[in-house]
Amino acid sequence: MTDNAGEGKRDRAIPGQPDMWVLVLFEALVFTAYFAVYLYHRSADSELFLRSQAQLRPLFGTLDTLLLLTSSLFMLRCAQTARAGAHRTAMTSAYITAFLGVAFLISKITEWIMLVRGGHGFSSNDFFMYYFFLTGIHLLHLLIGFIAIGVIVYQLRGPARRSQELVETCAVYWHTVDLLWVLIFSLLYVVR
Amino acid sequence: MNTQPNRRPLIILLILSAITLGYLALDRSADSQGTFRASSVVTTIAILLALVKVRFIFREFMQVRNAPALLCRLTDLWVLIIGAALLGSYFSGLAVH
Amino acid sequence: MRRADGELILFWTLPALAVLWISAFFLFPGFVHPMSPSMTAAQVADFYRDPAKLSRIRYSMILFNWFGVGLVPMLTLLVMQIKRMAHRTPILSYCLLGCIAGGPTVFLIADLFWLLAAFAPGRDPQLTVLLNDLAWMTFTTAVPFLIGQSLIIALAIYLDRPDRPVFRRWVAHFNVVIAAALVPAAFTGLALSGPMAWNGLLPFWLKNLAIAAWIVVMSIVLGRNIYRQRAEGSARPVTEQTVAA
Amino acid sequence: MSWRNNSKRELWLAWYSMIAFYNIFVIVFFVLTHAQPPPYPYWSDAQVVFWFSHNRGGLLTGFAIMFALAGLTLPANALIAYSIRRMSVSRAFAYSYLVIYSLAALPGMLLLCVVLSVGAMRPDRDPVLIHWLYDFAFLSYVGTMGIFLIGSLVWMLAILLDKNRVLPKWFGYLNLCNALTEVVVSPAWIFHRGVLDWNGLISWWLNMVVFGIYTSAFIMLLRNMIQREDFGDGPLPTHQLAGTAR
Repeated sequence: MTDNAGEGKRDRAIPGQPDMWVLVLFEALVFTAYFAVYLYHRSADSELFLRSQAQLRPLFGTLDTLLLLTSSLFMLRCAQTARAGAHRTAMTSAYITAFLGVAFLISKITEWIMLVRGGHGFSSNDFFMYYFFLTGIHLLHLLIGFIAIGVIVYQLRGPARRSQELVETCAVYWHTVDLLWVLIFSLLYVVR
Repeated sequence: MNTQPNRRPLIILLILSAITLGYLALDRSADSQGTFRASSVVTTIAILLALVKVRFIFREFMQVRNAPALLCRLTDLWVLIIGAALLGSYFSGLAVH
Repeated sequence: MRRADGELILFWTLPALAVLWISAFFLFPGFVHPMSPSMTAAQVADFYRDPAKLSRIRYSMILFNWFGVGLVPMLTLLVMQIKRMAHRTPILSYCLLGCIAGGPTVFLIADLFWLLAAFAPGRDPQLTVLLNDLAWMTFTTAVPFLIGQSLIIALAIYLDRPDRPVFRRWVAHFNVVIAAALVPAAFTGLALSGPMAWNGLLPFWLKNLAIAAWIVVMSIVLGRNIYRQRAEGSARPVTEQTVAA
Repeated sequence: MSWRNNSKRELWLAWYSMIAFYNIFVIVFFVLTHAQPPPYPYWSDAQVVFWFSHNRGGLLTGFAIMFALAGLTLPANALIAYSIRRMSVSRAFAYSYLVIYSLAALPGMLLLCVVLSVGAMRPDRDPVLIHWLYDFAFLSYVGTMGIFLIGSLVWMLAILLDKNRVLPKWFGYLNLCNALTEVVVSPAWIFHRGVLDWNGLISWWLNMVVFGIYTSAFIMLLRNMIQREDFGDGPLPTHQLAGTAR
């Protein structure tokens, strides 16, 4: 497989530490297992799941997805501009990513509060158990993602400690949060 | 740096957003007047579209496109594994119940 | 040179602990003639309801509570001795530190159950039996950390330099014997009467005598070491020491 | 190989203790006592009493073995604490790990052993009380999350910050995966049935798979670490009054 001429040899490298990819692929498998259990269980009681699913607001889910996808775009910008040496621009992108992440966080918590007010809590029924479990464990990953952004900003700030590898490692983590949400969104909000 | 590599992610984002919005239309086709109806077709399409998005994220956002072939294959394999597990569990659930 | 100040003070808390320990042991009416696990619920309830016994149970267990934690400084002094031995890694002193955290905690939980049973002896006898069982089982089977610490001390001594040992060889052999004497207590759940029951010969008398012997013997060798090391320390020129924490 | 002159003997002893402990753990918990995989949280009093009487011998023997040998966890934890001490991070990491895991044995294992032994001891006890013991045992065992959560995070942080490359970074990240399973198990305190209860498909089975991978990984990595260790053949450190540089 030969490279197209425009991209240098440098680009053939694994983005970030290869070690982070172990985490990414491992967590992807763990989540796949959660999803498989959920989908299998879903068809056991599809009536209840559909009825409960109707209580969700698809707009929240869609908005969350768009927020995270856009944040991923800015995270990519951040990694690319950092590589090009434009650290100030990269930092701005990192801040925008974090801002979009916070927007997601607020949207998610608002949705939770509305559901709980409506009488749908973690232990209300099986659907909401899965709903709160999956969104909750995903939100935990997002919070860890903020630490990753913090590491990126810390790296970009000091000229002495700039490590492109670490920036890309954290970026890979952030995209994983996005990737998992895309799956969760379609499994909780869209499937019928 | 020319503008070429910068426009590409934006296009990807637009595609991904379009798929996301497309979900809403997909659901509308299955539901009748606010009552949700079970539909294997919708479920299958939703899972497949999610996998397409996942592959886009791997390839473009996570820059696997430019990574060594091994990582490309590995992430593709993962998309297949996730797809097989999701569809497999869904349909085996349907078959059992 | 960093002087090992204060070790002697910690060491000389031992007589006070010994007083606590002996008085608590004889004060608790369930130890001198250890309570049998085959007592009926009514008998156990009566044991805690007897006003004369009740106050002895409470006061003795309060004393035991102090005693259990009071041993920690003495055990830590043993860690300091292991740190002096000729080992390449701190693993054995880490192990002993772990024992020190675990042992007294288990003992405290047993103490807690006894005190709970005695707090409201008017409870349903079934509940009193339950708390009494939990107390005795926790107390009797609380040997893993004790076995662990004896074996770790023994191992540490065996791996020390033979020409200038911190502890003599026989201390290691002694610790192995103690560890072996503690093992039967782990199996006390299997018997409600006889020599293996929690009031029997092996889990009660042998185990507690072994613990008593261990505390006495280890205190003596520890005290001798501390005094000897202080004497060596004051005799040694200061420049010889390179100290790192 | 001369035992006396093997400079890594303390490390190897600790490593073999670790292997021994996990083997004994599997035999006691999975084979003898049937405490793992855990029985169901939604059982009635009668079912719980039957479980105790059915497993009586195994429970009492198995946990007796555990009481005698649980001390083997200490060298295992000490070895991990030592791995952290070898890293270019503050000693605070190693000490935190050591303290956290020394306490872990109690709620994470020994309480279950004592409480189930008490339950098995008297089959004629009031079934309500036996059921209480049963809940106590399994919830304390499965629901001791904080210790393993924080412990894994301490180890993770040490590995990721380390510049001596004592353990690979991917294992640092794997610690995060293990820590997350401890979050996943916490709903066991809420649910009596389903995939998140104390023997649930997600909160127990899946977590057990992750824990198994994690444990095998660190057993192998610690072995590699010991093999790489180079103490040389120099003389052993001599006595120093004020403690040595170790």
